[in-house]
Amino acid sequence: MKAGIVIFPGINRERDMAIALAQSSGEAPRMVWHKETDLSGLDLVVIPGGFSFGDYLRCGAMAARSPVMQAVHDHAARGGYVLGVCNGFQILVEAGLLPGALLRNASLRFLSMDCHLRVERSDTVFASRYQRNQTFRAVMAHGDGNYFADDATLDRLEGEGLVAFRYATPQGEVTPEANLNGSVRSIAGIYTPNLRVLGLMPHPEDLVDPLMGGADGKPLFDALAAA
Amino acid sequence: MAREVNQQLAREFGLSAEEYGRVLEIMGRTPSFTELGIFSVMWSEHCSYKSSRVWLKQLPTKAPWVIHGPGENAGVVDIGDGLAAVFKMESHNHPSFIEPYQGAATGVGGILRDVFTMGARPVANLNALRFGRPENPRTKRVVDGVVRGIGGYGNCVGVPTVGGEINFHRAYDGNPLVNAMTVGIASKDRIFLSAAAGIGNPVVYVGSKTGRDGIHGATMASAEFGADSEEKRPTVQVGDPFTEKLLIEACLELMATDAIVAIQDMGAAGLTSSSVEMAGKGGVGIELDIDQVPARETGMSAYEFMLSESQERMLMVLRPDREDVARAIFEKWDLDFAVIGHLTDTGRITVKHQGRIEADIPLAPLADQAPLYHRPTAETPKGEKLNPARIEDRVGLTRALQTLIACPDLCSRRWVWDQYDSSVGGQTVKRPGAADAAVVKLEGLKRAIALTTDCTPRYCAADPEAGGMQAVAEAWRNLTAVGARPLAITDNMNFGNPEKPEIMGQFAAAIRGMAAACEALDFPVVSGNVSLYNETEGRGILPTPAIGGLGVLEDAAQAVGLALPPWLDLVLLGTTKGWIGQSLWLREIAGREDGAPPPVDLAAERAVGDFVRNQILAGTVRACHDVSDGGVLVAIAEMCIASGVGARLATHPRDIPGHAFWFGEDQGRYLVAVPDGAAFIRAAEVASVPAMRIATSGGQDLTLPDGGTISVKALRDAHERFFPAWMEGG
Amino acid sequence: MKATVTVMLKAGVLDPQGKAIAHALGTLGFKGVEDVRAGKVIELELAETDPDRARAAAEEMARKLLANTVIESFRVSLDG
Amino acid sequence: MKATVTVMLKAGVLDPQGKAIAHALGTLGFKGVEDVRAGKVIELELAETDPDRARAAAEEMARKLLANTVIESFRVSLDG
Ligand SMILES: Nc1ncnc2c1ncn2[C@@H]1O[C@H](COP(=O)(O)OP(=O)(O)O)[C@@H](O)[C@H]1O
Ligand SMILES: [Mg+2]
Repeated sequence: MKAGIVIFPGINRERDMAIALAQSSGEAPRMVWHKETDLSGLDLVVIPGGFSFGDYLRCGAMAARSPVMQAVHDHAARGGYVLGVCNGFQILVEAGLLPGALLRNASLRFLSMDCHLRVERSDTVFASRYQRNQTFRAVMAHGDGNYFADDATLDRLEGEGLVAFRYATPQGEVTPEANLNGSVRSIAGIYTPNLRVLGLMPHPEDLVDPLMGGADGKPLFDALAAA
Repeated sequence: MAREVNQQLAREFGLSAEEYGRVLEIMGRTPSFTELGIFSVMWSEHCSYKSSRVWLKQLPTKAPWVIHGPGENAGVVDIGDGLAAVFKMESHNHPSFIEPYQGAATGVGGILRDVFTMGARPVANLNALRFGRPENPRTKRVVDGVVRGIGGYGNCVGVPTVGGEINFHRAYDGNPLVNAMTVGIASKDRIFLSAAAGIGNPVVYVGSKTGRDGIHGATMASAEFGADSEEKRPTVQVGDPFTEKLLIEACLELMATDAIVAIQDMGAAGLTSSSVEMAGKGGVGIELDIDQVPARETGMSAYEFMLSESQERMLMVLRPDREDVARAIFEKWDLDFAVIGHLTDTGRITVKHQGRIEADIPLAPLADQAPLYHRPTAETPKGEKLNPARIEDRVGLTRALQTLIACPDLCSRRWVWDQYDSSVGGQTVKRPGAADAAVVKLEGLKRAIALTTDCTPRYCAADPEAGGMQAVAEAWRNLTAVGARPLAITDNMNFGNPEKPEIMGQFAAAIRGMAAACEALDFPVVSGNVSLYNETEGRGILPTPAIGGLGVLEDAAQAVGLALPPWLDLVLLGTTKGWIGQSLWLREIAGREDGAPPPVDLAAERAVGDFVRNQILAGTVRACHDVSDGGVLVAIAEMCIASGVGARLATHPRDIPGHAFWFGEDQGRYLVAVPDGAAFIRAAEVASVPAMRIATSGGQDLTLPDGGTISVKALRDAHERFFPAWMEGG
Repeated sequence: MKATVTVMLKAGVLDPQGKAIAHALGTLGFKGVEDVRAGKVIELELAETDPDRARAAAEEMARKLLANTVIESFRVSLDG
Repeated sequence: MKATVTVMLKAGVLDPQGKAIAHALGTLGFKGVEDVRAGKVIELELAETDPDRARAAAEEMARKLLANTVIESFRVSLDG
């Protein structure tokens, strides 16, 4: 899959993401500046983590209204793949590509630590190299990752099987203690109905090398590279 | 509107009568208000190092791998593969007490600029923090704000915060210390310096606009401002990490071209120090047109522009034919870009504002005739060497361990580092808590750098020379313990009022000790910062020469951590005599803060360290931890807690009392976990390094030689309790 | 003309910040604090001098950027 | 009785948020936005029914907790 990474001013995990994508695909992703509007030739558009526009006002709010986002909308509407991680997830939500909102962590503190994600379904391109109900480790690094949506939206997400990952214990139990940021129903990531747009808070791209503490995130990038 | 310039005003600006006399002599007339402001900040302790310069000269600064030592914005060392590490530590103590969040945040911002101004991409931040007693209600607020501020800035700019240290002591009640360190990586033949060159070349201002922030505190008494001056003149600067991030990217993008002749960040004393230093170092003159400086507020005077400490600004000298290239890059990043002057052949700084010459000062005497003081010193009386046999152990090993591992100075700092993004960049091999030094890989290479900050202020207070030596040795040891070759240090000398002989004596002695250690360990000082007058109501802080150390590993995969794997032999290297003076056991268990601190035997230090490093690089060592605060038993417990694996301890030598053996703080020691202890000890003997098998790992309990048993889980709970309970409870 | 946009979380959206402030006020000894909600205020200095048009502009800014209407509601007030 | 505490950065203090919002509004095509300041608002539901006492209490809460008076100023308004 030919991948591109969208760079907004203030984004800071684009290098991590590029390393993870290149490691799996053998090909450097294209870096797309936020003022560009042409995403043609890309199969996968990635919005990485960071602090777009400083996360001032609301995380992702200003980036979501940048020129490139119309092109991201169009790409998604054409059935293209989109991955938004951390700030990227916040941007997708602010742009209305995914439902809900990401509120301040329940602890009101920035959380930088490993967490475990339970795979809710594995019949998607993103999760195809994981097993359903398997847990994997990812790096959490955010101040506003507390997923929120109203009950009707949540019921629809659950009903249509659009919850991608939930915060869990290493053994795969979804408990309040494992839900570090307070997300509603422990939701860590969600899909669009066509399962081609994924937004998630923790960083699989920071665990793709045992030297850096593990390679739990690598299957996600391997799967994207092979698709 | 401006006040009359006279000796009285000079004093309010912080210049002594003698210093003002020198100003009159240099100028040959009464200086203008703006000129006096420029003299006062350039001759301030912060910019001129007038009390410390004579002593700092004693520090060794050279080694074959040192590319730039002190004198540039940051130190630069060759780390191989054509790359250089650029690093420095800087204090933001006073601002962090007034406004902990912004004070700490802008401290991080300032040190980042010192590093990327040299052409390096920042890859790691560390911070050395000292706070007052936890019981003091103010301390909690300061800790909360400082930690949030460091995270708020560092996380946003996307530089991982990978290490640091924290101590508590009542001496910091009214004067916490916030020392921030940044490490960047540059191509070793593309280092950018600040010496201006090229008569006629444009002087360019980039970054944020200038406001009235942080203008010289001394001038607050000036009548230049109306009754609403408090509203108008905040002394606290607010950091804007988003703009800093843009500035990093824009500067690095410009640095890939050949446009820059010289560049310097605007730090303390803002436009004044950056322009004076750039022109001064280059031996040229500089003319500034203040009307061109981007302003955030209206009606600012030349004096205010020159002294403002607004954040996120840089000054550069460009090649004239590259102005457009540079402008395009800064416009792309939505940053201000303005040509505010040019270089001249006058050797003077000339400041024009609204058609008037507001300042015109010869640069050479401003630098050469800056005050330099050889202030009187008084030696710190030495404490006696305590005999551990005469200090009764009333609690036993088990309870002492449980107390020590949970006390504020030794407990886990997880609550702190969990708020710092330590993984951004994707190169962090050893995160906080994983090893004695943080290890950060260089993108795309096998090579890694190791980083640490160290100082034990209670040792420095008891014997500043031994303490200064110990701080350097501990930094060297922490780098060694991960397998890195220590290369160089940066320092942050935090002391009280230098006009008091006993404080100046502490300073001089600490430098002596540091210099000896740097010399013996081939570990030169390449950058640093001095922060004096750290005292409130006449009471100074503990002398705190914080050391930031940097080392290199050719292969990141060779780095070892401190987590103890099961079924290994744990070997103690180095000499243990049971030094109890100034130990944490003495303070926390016996309730005494006295005695001489542990001495450092530099020859032994080097021999043991070189042996440990060679063994790590040879692949025989599975885990390593240096023995520092709390002694051997605390170090073993920390290794167990890190992995969740227990250990069974051997009995200690009869000739040393148990509490002194297990909790004494003799220097130059390491614990290593190895598969074959006997073979390892034989190798140590060959190298004349004292070694003894001290434990075997395995199980889930720590079993003490006196038969006491504590589960690792209970130890971990005790270790993790303090910070969350203190900060989040009630 | 100055327009002030006040943005508050909608009822039903958890407000951890408000809760934390309520708790902290309690710890400081303040009694009788029944509920606390935390929000944002954005003061806009507009060139527009006509109150109706200024209000309309501020409302549009709020809808388009200043508030996230999934979770927040806003109100606009004018002064000066 | 409800008291609203509005906390703004003091004049002259850099307001990075306000600056960024102004810039974003410009990008979105809004014209005539001359200045933007961002602040916080805290709505307090107080048991107190006497306006003077409610105001005094809210002011004390602002001084002690809600505002950081080193860099922020605040105002209190009452309604209902
Ligand atoms: N202020 C801080 N910020 C980030 N990490 C910290 C801080 N203080 C301590 N740490 C981390 O906690 C661990 C233990 O610190 P410390 O007890 O000072 O170690 P040592 O005694 O081995 O030098 C180290 O990994 C250190 O980097
Ligand atoms: Mg150590």
